[in-house]
Amino acid sequence: MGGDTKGFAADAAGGRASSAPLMGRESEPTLFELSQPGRRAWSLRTTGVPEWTPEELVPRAHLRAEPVEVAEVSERDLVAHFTRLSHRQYAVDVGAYPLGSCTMKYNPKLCDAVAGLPGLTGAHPAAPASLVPGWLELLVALEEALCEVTGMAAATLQPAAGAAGELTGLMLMRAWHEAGDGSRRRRVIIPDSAHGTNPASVALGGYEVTTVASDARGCVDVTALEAVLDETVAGIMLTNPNTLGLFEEDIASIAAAVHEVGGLLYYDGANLNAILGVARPGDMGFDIVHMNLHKTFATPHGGGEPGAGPVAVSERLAPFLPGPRPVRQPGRGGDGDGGERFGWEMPTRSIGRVHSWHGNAVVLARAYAYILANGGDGLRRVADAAVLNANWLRQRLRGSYDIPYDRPNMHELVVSAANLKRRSGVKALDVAKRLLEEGFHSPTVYFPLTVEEALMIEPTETESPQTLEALAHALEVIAAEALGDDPGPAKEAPRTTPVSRVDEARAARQLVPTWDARP
Amino acid sequence: MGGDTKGFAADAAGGRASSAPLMGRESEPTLFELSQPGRRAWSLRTTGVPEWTPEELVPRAHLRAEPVEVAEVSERDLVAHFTRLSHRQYAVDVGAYPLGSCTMKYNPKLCDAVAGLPGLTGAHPAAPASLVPGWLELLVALEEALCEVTGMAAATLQPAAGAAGELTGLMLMRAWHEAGDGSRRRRVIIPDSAHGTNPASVALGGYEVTTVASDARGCVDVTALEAVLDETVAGIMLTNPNTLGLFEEDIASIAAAVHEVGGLLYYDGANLNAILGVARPGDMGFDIVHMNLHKTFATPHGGGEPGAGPVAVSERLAPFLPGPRPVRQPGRGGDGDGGERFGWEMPTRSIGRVHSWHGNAVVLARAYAYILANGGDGLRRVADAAVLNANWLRQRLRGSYDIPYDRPNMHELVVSAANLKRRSGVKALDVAKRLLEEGFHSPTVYFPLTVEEALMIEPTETESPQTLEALAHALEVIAAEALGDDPGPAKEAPRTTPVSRVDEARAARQLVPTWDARP
Amino acid sequence: MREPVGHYVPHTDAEIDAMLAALGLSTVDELFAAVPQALRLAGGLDLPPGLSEPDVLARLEELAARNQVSGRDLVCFAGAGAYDHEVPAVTRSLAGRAEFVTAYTPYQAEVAQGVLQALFEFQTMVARLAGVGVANASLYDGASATVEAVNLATSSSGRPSVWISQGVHPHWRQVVTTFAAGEGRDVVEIPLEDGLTAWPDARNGVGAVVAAYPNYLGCLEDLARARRVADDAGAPLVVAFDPVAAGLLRSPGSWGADVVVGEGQAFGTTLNFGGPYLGLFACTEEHVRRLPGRLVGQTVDTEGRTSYVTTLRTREQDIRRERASSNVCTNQTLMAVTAAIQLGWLGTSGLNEVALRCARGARYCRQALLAIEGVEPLVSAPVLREFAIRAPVEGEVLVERLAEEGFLAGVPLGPGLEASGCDGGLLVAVTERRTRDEIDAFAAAFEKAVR
Amino acid sequence: MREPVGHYVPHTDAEIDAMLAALGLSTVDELFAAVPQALRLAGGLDLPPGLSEPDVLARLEELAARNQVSGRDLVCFAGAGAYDHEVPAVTRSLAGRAEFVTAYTPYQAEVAQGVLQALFEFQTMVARLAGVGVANASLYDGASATVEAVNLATSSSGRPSVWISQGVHPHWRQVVTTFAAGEGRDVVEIPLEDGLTAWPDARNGVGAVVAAYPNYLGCLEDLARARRVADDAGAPLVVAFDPVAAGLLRSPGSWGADVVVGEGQAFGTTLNFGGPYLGLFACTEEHVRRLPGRLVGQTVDTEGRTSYVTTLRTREQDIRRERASSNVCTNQTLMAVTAAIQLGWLGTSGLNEVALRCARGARYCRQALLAIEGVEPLVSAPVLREFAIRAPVEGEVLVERLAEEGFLAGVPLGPGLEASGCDGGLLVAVTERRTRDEIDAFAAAFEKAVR
Ligand SMILES: Cc1ncc(COP(=O)(O)O)c(C=O)c1O
Ligand SMILES: Cc1ncc(COP(=O)(O)O)c(C=O)c1O
Repeated sequence: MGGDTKGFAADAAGGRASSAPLMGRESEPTLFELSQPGRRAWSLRTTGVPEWTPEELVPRAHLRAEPVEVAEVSERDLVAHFTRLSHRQYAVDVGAYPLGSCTMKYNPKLCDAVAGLPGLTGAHPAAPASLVPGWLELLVALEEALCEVTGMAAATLQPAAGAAGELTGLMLMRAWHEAGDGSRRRRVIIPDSAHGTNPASVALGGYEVTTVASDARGCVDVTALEAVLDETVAGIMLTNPNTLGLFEEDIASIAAAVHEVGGLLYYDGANLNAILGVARPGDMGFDIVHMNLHKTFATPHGGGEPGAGPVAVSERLAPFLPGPRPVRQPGRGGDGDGGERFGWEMPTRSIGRVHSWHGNAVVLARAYAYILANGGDGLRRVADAAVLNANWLRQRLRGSYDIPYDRPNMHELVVSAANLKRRSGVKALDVAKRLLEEGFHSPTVYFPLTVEEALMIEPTETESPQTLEALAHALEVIAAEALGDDPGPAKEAPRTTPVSRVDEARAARQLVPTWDARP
Repeated sequence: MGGDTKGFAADAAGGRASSAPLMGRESEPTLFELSQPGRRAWSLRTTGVPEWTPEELVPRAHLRAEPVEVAEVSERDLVAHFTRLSHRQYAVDVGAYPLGSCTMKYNPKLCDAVAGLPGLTGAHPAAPASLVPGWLELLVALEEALCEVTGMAAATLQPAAGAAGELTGLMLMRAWHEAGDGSRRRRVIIPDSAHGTNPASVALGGYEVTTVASDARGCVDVTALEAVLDETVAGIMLTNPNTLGLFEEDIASIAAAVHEVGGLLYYDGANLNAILGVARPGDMGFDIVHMNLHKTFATPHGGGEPGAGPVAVSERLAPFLPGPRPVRQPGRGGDGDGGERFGWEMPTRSIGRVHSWHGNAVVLARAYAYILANGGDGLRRVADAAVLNANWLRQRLRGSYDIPYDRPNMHELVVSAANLKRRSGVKALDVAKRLLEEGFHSPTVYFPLTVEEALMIEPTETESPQTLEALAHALEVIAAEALGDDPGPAKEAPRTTPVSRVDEARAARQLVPTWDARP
Repeated sequence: MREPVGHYVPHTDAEIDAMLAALGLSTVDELFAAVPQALRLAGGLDLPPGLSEPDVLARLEELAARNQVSGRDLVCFAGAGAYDHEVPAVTRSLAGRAEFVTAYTPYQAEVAQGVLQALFEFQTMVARLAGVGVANASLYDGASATVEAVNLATSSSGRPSVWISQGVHPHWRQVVTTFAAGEGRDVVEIPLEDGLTAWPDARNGVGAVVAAYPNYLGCLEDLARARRVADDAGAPLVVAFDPVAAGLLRSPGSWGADVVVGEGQAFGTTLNFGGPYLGLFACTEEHVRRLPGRLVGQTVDTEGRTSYVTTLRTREQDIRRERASSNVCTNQTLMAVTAAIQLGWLGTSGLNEVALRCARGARYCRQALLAIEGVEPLVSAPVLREFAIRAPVEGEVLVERLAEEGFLAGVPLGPGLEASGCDGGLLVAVTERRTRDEIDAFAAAFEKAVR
Repeated sequence: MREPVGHYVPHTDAEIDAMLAALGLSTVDELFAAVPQALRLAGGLDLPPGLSEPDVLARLEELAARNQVSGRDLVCFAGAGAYDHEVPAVTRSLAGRAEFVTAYTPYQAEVAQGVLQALFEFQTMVARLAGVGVANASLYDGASATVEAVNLATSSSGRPSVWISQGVHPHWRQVVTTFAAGEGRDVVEIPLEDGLTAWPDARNGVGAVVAAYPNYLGCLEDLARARRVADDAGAPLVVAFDPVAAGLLRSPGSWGADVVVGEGQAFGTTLNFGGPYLGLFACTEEHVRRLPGRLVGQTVDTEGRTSYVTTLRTREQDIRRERASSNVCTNQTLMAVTAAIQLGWLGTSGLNEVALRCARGARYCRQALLAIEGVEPLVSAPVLREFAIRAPVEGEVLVERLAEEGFLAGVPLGPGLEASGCDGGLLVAVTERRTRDEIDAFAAAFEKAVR
């Protein structure tokens, strides 16, 4: 250290130079490393309230001896830290994100504006209905729109995500059967291509999973299904189009067969994007549908959400819905729009509450805005473009990748790197990592489990044909590279990202889940 | 191209993969390259107004034949484009920005919230005073605070930036002299270390520049100054501390000497950060002061502003200020806070208007919020920390760089790479470029002109000692590298930035100022 | 020009035609050939046509204008798990960065270090607050965290029976009960006596003991007692804690909690009419392999750089499917990132200060209300930042009356506390944002309202 | 804990002491040894102590609440260079990105490609709108752009005398006049006759001719005539244009303008009580070396990648000092970036559509107002999106009266148009945001107000 100046350690603590990729690939220190005793960013209202000491306020036995050490940083360092972290993060706003089953479409900024309206965000969830008529009307209108989209009779908006919706749906199934002949029904049928949340939810719902295999077309094997159907079956969970992006053409006979044995049909609506305005789960014979508003209805994924997983049901299941539900109270005239009043109502045979409050309300408001902006005709166009994009890509990728079920798909397609792996050792994972270098997020890999070295690509409707072309080109280049002289690039990829391939095995072996757990 | 699918050219148009540095160093296409005929992002209110055709609305001679071609992109591509561009941009929120003379301090997010208040941003500038009492009170309160900070009697808030303030100040000088003995006064004295806007403003103000040299201490040479003083001198423009970061200790005698010949003293307040609450231009004898609110008062620099350059003057110059000025109208009781009324008033001998409206109002609101948050005591602490940081750095950099005026400095310091250049060929510019690789923005280079291979470093008060240490360390490493075996790194720098060193000469030689001007 | 159909679809009609042609198709409908004709929706969705963006915003603004909300219309004294805390511009601005908002679950760690590191920091802070070794990367809300804690505890003890204090938020208990049906769990609610849980002597069959700290009535439970009850039953102790109060109170971990859950809304998330909120979940290291939801771990990349990645993924449903520890897939990451930012903003001293100011405000407000004739404390147990009172007028009526004076007076007590004797009471919360003037005005209005 | 003094200074007292010690000092005051004792401010600044951030926000909110603003309180029919156009969430969100907001002038091109490329795109769009070859990277506002245009024109012609139409915004003319004093410029204002400039026959001494299109009264000037006047004088023609109207009108360049200036607020910047706005400046290639302000050019980096950099810097004051073409240093870059985003959002069709909708609304509104008894057109020249009327009641009074009905009725005419006969008139502007219902309601209120 030069001069006669006392130094301040700069490496482990405090003012690091930018480590954003803008400036290279240095890592960013944690907040804990940036912490300096005595620094602070907070600033609170001046209240004028008497300044009793902790000892005067908290019985001695309950008072903590030491403050919780969080971190001590200036506002300036806080901002630099999280801004730099944001530069180390891929996102839809940065580029295409063809992550299959996740529907990473563009999220309109309009909905951010909606989500920031103080008249929505400032409402306390325990406020009586009379103080929040705008919120109640919004929720009711959204529920009605979702019922129209799915062809169902009523819905709950409480579930906070798809999996929560699934479990809610299974509790509805249970309540329905228990009100009838439930005791014998202990099994729920799931196709082998199902999303992992489906079997997990079935288990949590207290049912046994019966897996039914797909046939050569990639669809439910109706004969195999029929073989497992009996009166121990509570229901079946399907997604249609299924996780291969294929429409279950036999859905009508499947529905008939399941209903025949007294089972219910559950629709995993994560893939609703493909059939908006084209077909409806209700019309296909489904009894229960959950939707992932964070997928189909463009609410942003937030690095892992918040989402919203409303569940819609047919008339006969409506009395079992979670509650309290927001409802119109048409008789009472009053303070709503057009003289309507809104209130809360507990369904007569409700399974009970499934959320701390009313669901992820602000996410619901975003979805409502998205539906209003699109309208019925716009939603149909979403499906058209989503399906068109996925089919175009399938056609385009023929020749460079195996396409296990090479027939018209819906909103997504599954290709396989099995051939590539055999010939060059380059696996689906390597393709995914190499694609990151090309500036795209990777597709979903190794799902569905029914396809070897699966790459599940969901372009979504908001990517242009030019972007698809660029994506297809990049995938082609990767395949060609692997089959050519040098599989190295893919195996060593990614090298241009903020970090190169991370050691996942070590993370699990030497678990460091917090800063304090470092060895 | 594979398959039998029609391709969409992806390289020059439309959906590029991310080119943000997050994903490597690819360049980002222009909006014009992303454009596709027929795409659109816009969405406008439904108005119900009759839909007359252009021909019905515009006389034929005035109607354009073709639409102005702007670009045609989707909202999604627009967002990706500008988000990626933002990833190609260094900023205070990303890291330290020790750009001398520019005061790149942290800009509190609080002020962004202020700048977004609909009650401020929605005000039409031509609304009568009775509709905007909140704005008028804000402007008056800000003017009063700025007068207290500078020790002056009155101010105009109209100038949009420092240079606009300078020119306004020179027009005030002219008006003052013209009201007296102005005809003979044709010269304005400027030290050789002055900021480039000073001589340019003097020229635009219709004066001749008389340059006065600095002495060995880096300050105005009082004897040299006295030699050029006579009754042709309209005034002198100084900044104190000067651009070397040094306080002009002889300011009192300078003021006396200039006043003696009937000249006025102009204070370039870009460097006010150093003396907040410590000393005031008014008390030093200055007659006119401009401030760069975008520097001292933390309004963000916006990639090159908007700024605000209010000009404060002593009592005798107040009647000449630009107008209309926001003023208290105490006699009239009424609708303001505490029964005050506010209105507009034209100073009796006003030089006239210097802005389309009332100045960069929202920038002024930010500065007002910053002043309220700091208060008098907080502003003083700003100066303390700014000066402390700069002195610490000077001390710390001794040994690795020449320090031409190695004595206690104020808020910034100037070091020289002259020695480095002689010994290794590494110039100030190379040091600056190499520093970018270390994750810092570079200091100002080649200014002031009085120092060979100058590097002007202004750490500001919002950078922590740890950041200073990291910056000093990086600068040391660069010097050591250059003097060691290999001056290459600096000469070839930067290599880890979104682009490597750009060809400035070619930009000027083969001018391409628009997309349409490409060869 | 009109609004195009499907504003967010970039394709021009010409492009659609070209793409169809490449597929050998001539109409978009043909894309849906796999959908049996009988299932096709004739006539399209019965929803109005799309609106322009400004028209949508105007509609939502109009709805929003009709709510009476905290800040704009009402001074908020309501809490019950949803608090009016300071959310500074800096938190909003950082948490609103598009990279955080529009990313998904960090499946590709190499391009998700931003979210991963923020979650790692979040986990560290939550674990410290809770006083246990591990925290996950968030669950949906306080209720879902409680459900998962009960799952973890019963699967750890191997016994499905649950004792849950009525001091746990009534809604959270309802959600536990809703989902208990699935696994045939037997949920026994233990009532409060004068504000504290009246734990019976422990029976052997109990598989999980759940307490709250402070509890729903704001009272400081005797967690040592709860720990003994759990020990006697040989069951894990789950504590639903208030992470803000934790700034002053001993951590649940220090009282011996095995699992700590809570609602994290207080850290940077606005009231949001109840969601999205943030489920906090932490537990001792011993239970890490039963942890629900995502977990981020620190590791290195091939060049040895510190990196972050989701880990112990074998717990998750995409690997273990029906044998997963939970079905939670997407969670509330953005709120977790928000909380990390807000906790960074508060820091060690700010967290303490907020807790202290809440407690001071609550003491001041409680004194002011109890000075009103006819207003009585509902219980006598010690409280911190929230307290229950009984007035000559029912809680629900008070809330309606005081709303007219510009106050959200609190949350009426009753449902879910039947055996705890709270009917007609009112739960009042005071945050650090309440000034003395506001409290004085509230007390004055309250005095009129109880008459 | 209290608010710390100097909230944004990160240094702890201990750090300050350590740093002072390293400098061999013991107090902060000693840092200022160079400031003579007599000049030291005794007792510090006479300003109140610092406030907490929420207290500051509350104070500013309180001030803001007292203004009557467009959108929240008033339906805006005022224009005169400051328009209530649509600013979509997407523009706000992108222009608000911290990297754009907290950067400075792109001195180090290698880490400023974001701002540089955005400015390059901005320059391209402005040049296209203006119909000339080059545009700079912004000036302060319409007035400053006009001043700079006059400077360029007179320095090009070598003659300091300026003819400026009274159709140019009165404030812009005032600013031209203010600064004319410096260079001893002689500014002659040419009045309007029935809405159009009554250009006298050109004299030789004229060094610059300045017209507006549409002019301040909204009228479409005969620029061919202005061009002839300029030609006759051998002077450059400066046209102050409305860049929104340019969506429908022939470009100033196509009429022969040498320099085109304008106010760019309409592109994504809110009303802002008049600032920050955006000065647009474009000219023919011939004048590029006299161009004021910054100019971005395309070039390559050492590896041949397309790059951007500020260029022709020898025009600027940091190089040529008193011989620079202008003293402008920092300008309005963030507004230029905003305009680039907003123009990208509008695109070719949107720009046209906004102009068209403004013109339609203006026609509809004008018809409705002129149908009111006593309301007359002020001039008969053709107008596009703004128009001047005269009513039985003075403009200023109308504005006050209609504000009570929720309308900002327009901008009163008078000052600066003395010789053009507009006193007591009212200038009404209609943007694409005005609906038929709003206009109908405005006309109804207007009818009452003129009685
Ligand atoms: C097909 C399918 N089903 C269910 C889910 C679960 O939804 P969530 O992640 O919102 O819980 C997902 C998404 O992850 C999915 O893709
Ligand atoms: C010393 C000095 N004077 C004047 C100016 C001019 O201010 P502005 O750039 O706001 O016009 C600057 C800043 O650039 C400066 O540093």
